[in-house]
Amino acid sequence: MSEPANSGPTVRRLWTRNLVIWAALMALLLVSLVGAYIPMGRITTASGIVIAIAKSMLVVLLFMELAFAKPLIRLAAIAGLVFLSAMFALTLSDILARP
Amino acid sequence: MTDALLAGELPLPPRPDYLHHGSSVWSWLSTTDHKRIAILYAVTITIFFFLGGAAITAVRLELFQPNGWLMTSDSYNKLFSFHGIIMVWFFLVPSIPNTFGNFLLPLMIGAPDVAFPRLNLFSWYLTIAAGAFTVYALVAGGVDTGWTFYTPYSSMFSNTHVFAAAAGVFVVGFASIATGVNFIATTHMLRAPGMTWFRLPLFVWAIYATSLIMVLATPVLAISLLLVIAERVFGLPIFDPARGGDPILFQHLFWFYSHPAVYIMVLPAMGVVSEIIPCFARRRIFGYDFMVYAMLAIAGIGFFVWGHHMFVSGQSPLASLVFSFLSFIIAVPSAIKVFNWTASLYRGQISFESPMLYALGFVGLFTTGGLSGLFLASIPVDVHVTDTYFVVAHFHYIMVGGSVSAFFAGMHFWWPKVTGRRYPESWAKFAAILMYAGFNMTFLPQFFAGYLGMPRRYHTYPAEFQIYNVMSSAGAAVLAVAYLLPLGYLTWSLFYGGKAARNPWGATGLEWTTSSPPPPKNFDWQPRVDRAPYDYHTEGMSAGTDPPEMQNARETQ
Amino acid sequence: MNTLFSLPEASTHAVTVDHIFYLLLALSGATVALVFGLILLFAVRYRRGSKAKRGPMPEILSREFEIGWTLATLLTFAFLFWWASSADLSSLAAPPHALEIHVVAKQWMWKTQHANGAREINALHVPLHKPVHLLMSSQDVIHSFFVPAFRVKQDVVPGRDTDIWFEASKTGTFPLLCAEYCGTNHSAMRGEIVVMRPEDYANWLTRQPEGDDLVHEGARLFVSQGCSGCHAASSNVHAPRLAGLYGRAVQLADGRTVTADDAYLRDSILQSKRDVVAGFEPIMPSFKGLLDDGEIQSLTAFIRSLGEEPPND
Amino acid sequence: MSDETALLREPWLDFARQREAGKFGIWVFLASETLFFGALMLTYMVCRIEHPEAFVAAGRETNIWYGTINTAVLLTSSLTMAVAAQGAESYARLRRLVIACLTLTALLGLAFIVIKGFEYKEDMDKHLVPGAGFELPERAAQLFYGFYWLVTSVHAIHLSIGIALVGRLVWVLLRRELPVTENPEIEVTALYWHLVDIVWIFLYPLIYLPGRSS
Repeated sequence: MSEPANSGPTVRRLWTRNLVIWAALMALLLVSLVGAYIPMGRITTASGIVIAIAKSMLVVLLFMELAFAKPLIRLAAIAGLVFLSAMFALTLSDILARP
Repeated sequence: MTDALLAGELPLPPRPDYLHHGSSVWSWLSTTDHKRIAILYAVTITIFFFLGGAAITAVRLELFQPNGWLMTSDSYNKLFSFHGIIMVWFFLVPSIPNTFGNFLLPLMIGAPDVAFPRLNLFSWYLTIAAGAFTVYALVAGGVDTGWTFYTPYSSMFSNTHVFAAAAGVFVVGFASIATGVNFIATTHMLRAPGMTWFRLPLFVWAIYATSLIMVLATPVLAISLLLVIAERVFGLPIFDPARGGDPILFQHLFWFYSHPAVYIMVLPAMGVVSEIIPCFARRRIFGYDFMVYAMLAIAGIGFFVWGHHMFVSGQSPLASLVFSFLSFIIAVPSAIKVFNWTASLYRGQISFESPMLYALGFVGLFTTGGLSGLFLASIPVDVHVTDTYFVVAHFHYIMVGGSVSAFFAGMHFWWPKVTGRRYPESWAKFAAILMYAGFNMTFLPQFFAGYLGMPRRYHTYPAEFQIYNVMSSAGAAVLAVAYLLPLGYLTWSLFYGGKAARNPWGATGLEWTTSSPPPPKNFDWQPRVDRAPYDYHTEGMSAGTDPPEMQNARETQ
Repeated sequence: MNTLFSLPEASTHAVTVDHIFYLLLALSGATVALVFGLILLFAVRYRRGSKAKRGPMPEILSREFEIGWTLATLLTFAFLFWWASSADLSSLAAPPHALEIHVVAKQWMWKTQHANGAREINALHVPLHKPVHLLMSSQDVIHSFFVPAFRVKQDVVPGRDTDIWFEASKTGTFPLLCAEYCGTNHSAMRGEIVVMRPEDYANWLTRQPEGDDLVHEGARLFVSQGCSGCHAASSNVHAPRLAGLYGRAVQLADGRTVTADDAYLRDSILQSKRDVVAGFEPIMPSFKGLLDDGEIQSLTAFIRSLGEEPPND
Repeated sequence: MSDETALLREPWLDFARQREAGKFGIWVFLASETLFFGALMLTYMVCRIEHPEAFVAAGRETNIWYGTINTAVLLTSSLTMAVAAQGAESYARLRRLVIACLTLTALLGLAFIVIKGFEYKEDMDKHLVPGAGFELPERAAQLFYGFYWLVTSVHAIHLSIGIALVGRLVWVLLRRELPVTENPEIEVTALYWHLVDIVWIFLYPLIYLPGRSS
């Protein structure tokens, strides 16, 4: 069953939209790769993590379409991060403050 | 279905209730009816409850003598570990959420079933498979690390079946996550028309808050056990001190789950009691919205307090202070709930059937347990009493005094609805009082032994603690009898109990509007909700001024 | 020893802990009395069919009342937190000139070593009214140094040194217990703390076998730490012989050759899996955290004394 | 609407509500997965804080080319999965496009596993498996590789489950057992797949980037 005639523009719009996001992700990957070789001390480590956060925001908001989802779905997505950050913060309050 | 039928005017064709809707074993093992799955869970956790109980009876007998007389230290360690693992993960965590939660959540919100029925059955199979595997591992070889699996003992020094036990608990963790996801989706998506969030019964709120914890805390338990398995079985060092590993990190990961887990165990009990006290006091619950915010606060802040288990573990003084402060804060919602239950009795028409006796027992014991928690939240006192029998008494007051009493309260309160039978009331009252007395005889002496310095998990102990252990073991015998009684007369009522009416207690709630036992799809009509829960009397009045339709709701037959 | 309900307060810290404990006990007793009393009162007064007044609910029993007791509870708990944490903070750091004692916990015994080398197993003699600072480390799993009479407890974590301090305020013998589950004989890992008047302590200390010179110390360690089990000439374990080792060139498993000097011996003791001698299995356990530098020096001195051969070039 | 009745499941009466519940359910499950992998990331962070130089030295030993290519492969698989999910979403009947993209996603997933296999083999040859014959002198480096082997294999298991789910979808859609348009299973599988990709996005800087600059 060949694709119906009028689906051509939808397919093209679908690919262009997602290819742009994909290109951005690839670019960020390269930046993080190159960034790792520049000796900036702590900033080098931080750059890797920050770029990873940027890439995952792209995937979550655009590929997973969280940006257009209902508030309930966004709440579910954020709930995990809230308790995760609390876990990190309180555990590090022990690890970093040890005598 | 025609509207007339929907509106319920026309007589319905006789159809079997969910119990007799297909009675082959396969219809039970492949059911996706949440009510049948609840009964499967009820049978499963009863078996685990008595298995765990048997283990601790042997331990209590052993502790009669300060130097032990029945068993070696090794088998003593395996028995208390068995008691811990089975009671925590195979009885307490699934007990109220998976039995009453499964049965009542759809009924209370007016839904035909849970959101993902097949996932619900899969959760039960996970639980039963993991349970059988773990019990076999614990009986065949046993594990002697306690239910806490502290490294480096569990990962490097224990030569018992740590891998098998940890794998069993790892799998049952996923059953817990699946049930949590299922209940959260059900509460959000399947409420009857008119059932807004603040018209939900408090039991539904309790199960919802518990499910949030189950979903968000259990994965971290899976990771902590996975790390122990990885280090022990695959030689991947994470906590090996010789190679720079940090055993305290395991405690952080483990307690990040295990403290919210104690709220998984107690929040549903609070929900059950919040249903029972208004019904038998014939009064609206006092401060409904405060009770809801208190439950959500307990679920939320429950994630930030785990460090009070580690005040002496060598964590930084700053972390101890932060965790101590947050532990004091979380005591506030629990205090609010106790005050609200007590205030709900004011100006009521109180009757004392067995569910009410269990519920009042819960309030009493939970108050004592909660207050002893204050001692453990203040660092200097906790440094002295942690890892002693004071802590053992504290959490048994909340787990056994609280959750198990509420479990029996719910068992008696909803027994007519679940089985369509009436249980013998006088036996039930006797069992309730015996359980309250036996419980206090067992665990009150442990507070003293703990403060005087008797450490927990001791096979042989200094002779001066013998008096407390003898009193505690005697109490445990009374408690054991009190637990066996309901097993007896409830089973008896299944065959000889009188037929139960649609609403024997005259309680509010959608589950009491459908027949006992309910039809397979819960309701023969689409229920609509137009009033707040616990509508026992008009707003602003006190009990005894029931609206007319509530007065005669107490059908005798 | 302790009577039915009370535990001797044998350290300065114990008094503060007991004050907080009794305050909490009184507060809890009051709350339990309030809650149980109210429940009993309401149960009797408002039992079904009783003639107590019902009718409209008094307005005061409303939202403000509830906010009132919530705030009251919050403030009480905040006060409790302040009292408890200030007590905790004030007793955190050990006084500067405290008497330092090393404690080593290993599966199912406590080994204590005083400054002058006197050693005890499952016992610790301390002077009265003098702050004692314990530096603790574990050889295997997590143990917990717990003296109920002093109200002190501190986990002893392998791979890390933890410490506590106390100042005994009563003479006598007080039980020492292990409070963190550490295996089969966890309940047998007990000892006693003997608090003596300072002068008794002083001459008790002198009567203890002094730490001997390095070689004898090394010899004793060579046996007590279990090295002789493998490395002694008579042992049947396949392990390198140490006689005449010092100064000789040693062929390693990965082909390198090193001279057996102090650094080599030290690394082989602490990181036993790193430079494995050719033809031997890496079965030697690591002693990191178990031997302090002094002990390693005495061991090295002892090994050096095992017949120095002229270093062949 | 024959498609909808084919997809309607117990106990739902309204299909849109069922889809919304399915989407909400998978997002709640992804929140639990966030904490699952988050706890592993916390273990890494704590061990790295306690042994910074050993972790940097160990990170230098990992093969960055395998890591980078694998990240690119997984990002591309996220692209094809997103196109498949959005294609199933749209009312233009794009059945062949959706099936093609799903197959591509599964193949990219397999490619990732194959590349991972080669990398594992190379790591074993370089004696990077913690234990007796460990290559690096720093003992805490064994913690890094303890974490490395554990987290990459747990991630690979999650990825294999994803590949199995996508494979089943392609099989079911090809045999026309289920319609493509608005099929909730495609949406749920896509969301799960994206999570597995996000986990790897975070693992990449933790495992492959440390120690490159010094």
